[in-house]
Amino acid sequence: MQINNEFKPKIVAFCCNWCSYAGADLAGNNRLAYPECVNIIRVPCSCRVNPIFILRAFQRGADGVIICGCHPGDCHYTSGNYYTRRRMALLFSMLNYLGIEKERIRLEWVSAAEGAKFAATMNEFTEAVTALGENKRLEDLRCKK
Amino acid sequence: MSKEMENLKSEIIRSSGVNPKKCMRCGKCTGTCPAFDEMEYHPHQFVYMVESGDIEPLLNSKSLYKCLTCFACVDRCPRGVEPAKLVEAVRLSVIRKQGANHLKADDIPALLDDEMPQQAIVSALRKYSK
Amino acid sequence: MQRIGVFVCWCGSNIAGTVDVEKVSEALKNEPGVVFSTNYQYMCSQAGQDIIKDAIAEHKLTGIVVCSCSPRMHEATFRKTAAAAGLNSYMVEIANIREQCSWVHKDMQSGTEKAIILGKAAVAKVNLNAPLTPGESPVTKRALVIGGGIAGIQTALDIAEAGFPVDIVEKKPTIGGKMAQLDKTFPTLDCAACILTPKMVDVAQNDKIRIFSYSEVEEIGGFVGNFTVKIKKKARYVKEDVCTGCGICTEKCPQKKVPNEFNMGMDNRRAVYIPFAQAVPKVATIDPNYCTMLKTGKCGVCAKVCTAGAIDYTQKDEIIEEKYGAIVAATGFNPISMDKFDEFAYNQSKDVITSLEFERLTNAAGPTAGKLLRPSDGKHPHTIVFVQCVGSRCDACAEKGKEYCSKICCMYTAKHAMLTRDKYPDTDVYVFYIDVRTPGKAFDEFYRRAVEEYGVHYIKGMVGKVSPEGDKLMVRASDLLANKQLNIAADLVVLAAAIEPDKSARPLATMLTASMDTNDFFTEAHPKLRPVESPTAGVFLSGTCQGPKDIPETVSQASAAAAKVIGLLAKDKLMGNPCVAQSNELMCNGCSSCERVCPYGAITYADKEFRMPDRTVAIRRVAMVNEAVCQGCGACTVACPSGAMDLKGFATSQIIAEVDAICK
Amino acid sequence: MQKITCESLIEKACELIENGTVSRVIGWKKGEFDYDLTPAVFANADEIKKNFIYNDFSGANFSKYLIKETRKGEGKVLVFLKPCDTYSFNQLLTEHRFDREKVYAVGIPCEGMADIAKVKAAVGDGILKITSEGDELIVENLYGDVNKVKLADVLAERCVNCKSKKHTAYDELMGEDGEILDNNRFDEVEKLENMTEDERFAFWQNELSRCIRCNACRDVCPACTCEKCVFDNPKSGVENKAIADSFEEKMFHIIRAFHVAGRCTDCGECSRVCPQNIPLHLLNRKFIKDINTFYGEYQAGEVEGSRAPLVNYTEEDIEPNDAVKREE
Repeated sequence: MQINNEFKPKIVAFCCNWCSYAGADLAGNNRLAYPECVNIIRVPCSCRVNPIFILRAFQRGADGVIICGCHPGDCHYTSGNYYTRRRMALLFSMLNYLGIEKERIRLEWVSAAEGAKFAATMNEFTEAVTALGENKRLEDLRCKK
Repeated sequence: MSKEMENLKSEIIRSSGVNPKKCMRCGKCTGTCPAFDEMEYHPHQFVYMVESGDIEPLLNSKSLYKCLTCFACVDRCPRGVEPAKLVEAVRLSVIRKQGANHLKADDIPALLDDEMPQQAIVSALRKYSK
Repeated sequence: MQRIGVFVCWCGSNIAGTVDVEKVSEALKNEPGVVFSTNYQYMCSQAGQDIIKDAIAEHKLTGIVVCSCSPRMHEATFRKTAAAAGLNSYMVEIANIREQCSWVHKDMQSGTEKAIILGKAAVAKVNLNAPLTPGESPVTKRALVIGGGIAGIQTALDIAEAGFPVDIVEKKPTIGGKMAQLDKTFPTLDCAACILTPKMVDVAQNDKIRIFSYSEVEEIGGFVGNFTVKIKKKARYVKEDVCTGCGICTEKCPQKKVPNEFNMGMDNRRAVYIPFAQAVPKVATIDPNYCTMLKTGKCGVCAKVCTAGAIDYTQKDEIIEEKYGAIVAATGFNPISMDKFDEFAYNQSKDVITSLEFERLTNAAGPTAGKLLRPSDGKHPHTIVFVQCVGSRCDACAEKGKEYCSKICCMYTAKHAMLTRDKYPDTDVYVFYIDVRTPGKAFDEFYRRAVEEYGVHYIKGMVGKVSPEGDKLMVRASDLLANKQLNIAADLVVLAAAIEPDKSARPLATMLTASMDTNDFFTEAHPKLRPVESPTAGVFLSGTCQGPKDIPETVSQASAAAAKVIGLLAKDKLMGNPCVAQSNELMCNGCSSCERVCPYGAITYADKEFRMPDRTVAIRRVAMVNEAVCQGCGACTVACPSGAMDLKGFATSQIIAEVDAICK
Repeated sequence: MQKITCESLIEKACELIENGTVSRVIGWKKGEFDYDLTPAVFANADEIKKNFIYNDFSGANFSKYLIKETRKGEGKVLVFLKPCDTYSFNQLLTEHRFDREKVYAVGIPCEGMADIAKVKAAVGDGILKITSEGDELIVENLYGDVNKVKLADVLAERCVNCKSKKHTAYDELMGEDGEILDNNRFDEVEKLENMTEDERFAFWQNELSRCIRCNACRDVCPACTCEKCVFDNPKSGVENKAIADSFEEKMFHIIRAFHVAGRCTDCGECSRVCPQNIPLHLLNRKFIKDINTFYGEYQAGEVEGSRAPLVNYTEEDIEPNDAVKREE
């Protein structure tokens, strides 16, 4: 058994209150397992997620960040996720341009009914991040303890 | 659908620029077609048969050469499907395959009669000759 | 520094089965700010809540963290608990260690570790929480209904019934709308006027309802509970309170050649007119485009014949300003123009008519006194062709017609066909359809009756061309099932024209800051769960302005909108959601980025004076958030480059604290 | 075309200040060397005649200065705007950053500005004096050498890839207006995009690790005009003055570029002032290029009042995950 030496990533998931957070709850209700390393932060809408939060998470040692919101057109606030989509498209592209592994950051639309999708997404994302290994390119060494 | 038909279908769709999936089967094209009586397969059937890949009968049908290319169906289709362009594309695929010249300019005078509209002659030459 | 209490719930074995709750409460004890930490079997139970209340009192807690189920489940519960113990409800944070931890993880050790991290994040957030008080704003107990058709009438009646004053603004001289023009209604075939006009009378007689007819909304300001609206009462050149509606002027007016819009222009009215006999208010109106007196100053017949002395040629448009707590949009629909559909010869032949014109032709108060006669020669038509889906279900790129299904045409066409066959059995009636769509109570039965009992010829296929030949209309169509082309010599062709939102809806939406879809239908706050509310708080939707609807559907939506309005007006004060955006004036650039992303129009700007470091005063444009309108999405906080915009309850510093706690 | 000279600008400035049209003039003043001109505010004709300089190094974009200057005192401020400056000018107007009524803008044509680094690369260091003659610069150095170099050979990168010689805003135009130009400004970005992830990382690691966090790029940027910058605000989550290790400066530059995304007019001031010669414009241009490909061509500052792409959307926008994929 090598489990103890295995790399366990740290993943921050920003979930909008109305769809994705509820989707995560549904995954819980249905006991659909996903890795412990996924930690959810509740935000009112995916458009509340500032790129600063994402970079801060990476700086502080997160290995992957995923943003989840309502499907386009279903935003509780009618247009919030459309802004998220533009902001994240540009941010993801920029991080990629700087040579950051694009698999470390992702955006998924998860509705309140998609508990299974939430769990599957988290499993898949964790797997992808685990395959990449530790986040070295975006980490701030001073934050390491 | 055979591989060959599938290729043909995608070629027809590509060269015509028509998306037969947009058809809602209202039949306005056929309802409007002035060459209806001459045609074995009618405009709506062209759309449906291309979409379902049932193109073989179209290739062998005289209907291809009966379409006047008047574009009434194109103009009136509520869904913007443009059946005449599809007919044209099927016809082209036949002509390309055969490489034959079905109408020579010299043959035209013999075919002329008083009732034939100018447009029909022009489009016939476009359609039947290479 | 906060004094934080942590309460870890076992949720029986739901949490305790995978998470070592003892360890969690022990670990969180050492977090900054935490002065008390405990765990209990069921925190949401009365006993559990008492533990929280006691701890708040005993340890003088300023904030609490409950590690339990999802906040979507019990956040409200624990907020009430905190409030009962004298703690601000917004000093409560929930760490979701059930749905997002114990239920999805199997391993006790890693489950416990994660629960501790989630707890730490919640503690980090509470450390930065500040007590929030929901903003309060008073409610003006008066509603405005824009549009006086059946939707507006029903909404106004229901609101008035509950005891609240309502104003109806109608741009035409009378209320009644499209329904007043209809002959019979499907599927019961009762007469539209017989069921509508009593309602119109109810409106007129209800002392809670004021009708601003021949009026338009000019300007809307304010927000939910506190709208200020300017209404333009157009000059009708007749004193509304003096006119008795006797109608003498409308008989004596020498200007007889004015197309009668109520009869779809199929006959004429005078320059002074009352649209129809049961108009409400029953007051004459002078049409300034046709009145000789108003145009040339010579005539004055109506003033001479009016015994009441109601005519006033000097009347001017009047602006009325009124305050409202809620606004209902009920602007209705119109059939689309047939100008782009040359193939149906609508503009070439008088005998090609739209369905609404057909309604007038069969109506006893219509141009033919209810006899079905051809507009061209007044002869009885023997072959009638109905064409469905004219301009509905068109491709977006086709540039004519609408993409959507107009929903009502299948049923009214069945009605027309059936009524025609009923009254004139010698008539051949053809209906060309693409699909017959009849979902609705007793709808399909109705359609089947038209076919089976009345012998209407339903033909699957579309009409391609209508060409007038002599006194006939040659209809060329396809019969798809028989794979035939038909040529029918018809006497009358009736087009089921698509319906579109009234043109006034778009400018109204702009005034309301309410959103619209690409077809200019108002967007609902939620397509399933909030179908009669606009995303803009305090604005409600009634009838076809939201989407195509038949009368029963319109009426039920109208009543639903009324119920929502009553619910709003019944409150003395509106308690806002305190988690709203907040602008820091000192940091605001006034750049308008936030305003542009705000879906609610909650952000306004003001020029404010600021003292500069060199003691001069500079005037700067700064953003201000209207807390009653803001819904707290946070789009503005990210759009703001300087970070002047923050969201209470989900502040930048709080989210960063959570990020840090998780990533530590 | 009439070449704008220092004298003609001085004459114009004096005329406007003397006839009372304006009360102050923003212009260039001599620095320590001929090539490091400093922006300055002149309040009277004497000062202007004495100190106002306009030469091949008058690159500074004055739009940003209008925010503070228009808040001071009475009267209008005269500003000279090169075509690229007018874009920033418009963008600031779009964002309501200054009162248009308080500005008198004179558009001046521009044939491109010289980059001192390129001059030095061409003729060596120790430069004492640079004068301009026709399309050449005459460079005198410490050692008494006089070298000639063609302006075209030492143009700043942003001028080589000049996007427009057309003024988008002015009250008065000196000389003739130019056209929007075709340019190759995205070539460099594309080159980077075509590298592998590791190569890109190495490239930026090399560039950005030189950052000394002097904030010059931010301070000069006409889009970075916040009353309080997030990097100065302890609550923002990115406040950090020190350069400590590999990530800090990346975070700074990503956020800085993101904050101006859709608002950056690509004026190139950031790269001009960077003491470490970091090609910061490549970050901004990446955003501009992405915006153009994802959301349609958009040039910030071209039209006053236009809606920036990041405060706009369509229902069919590209998905972020695909935005990254398409580059493979």
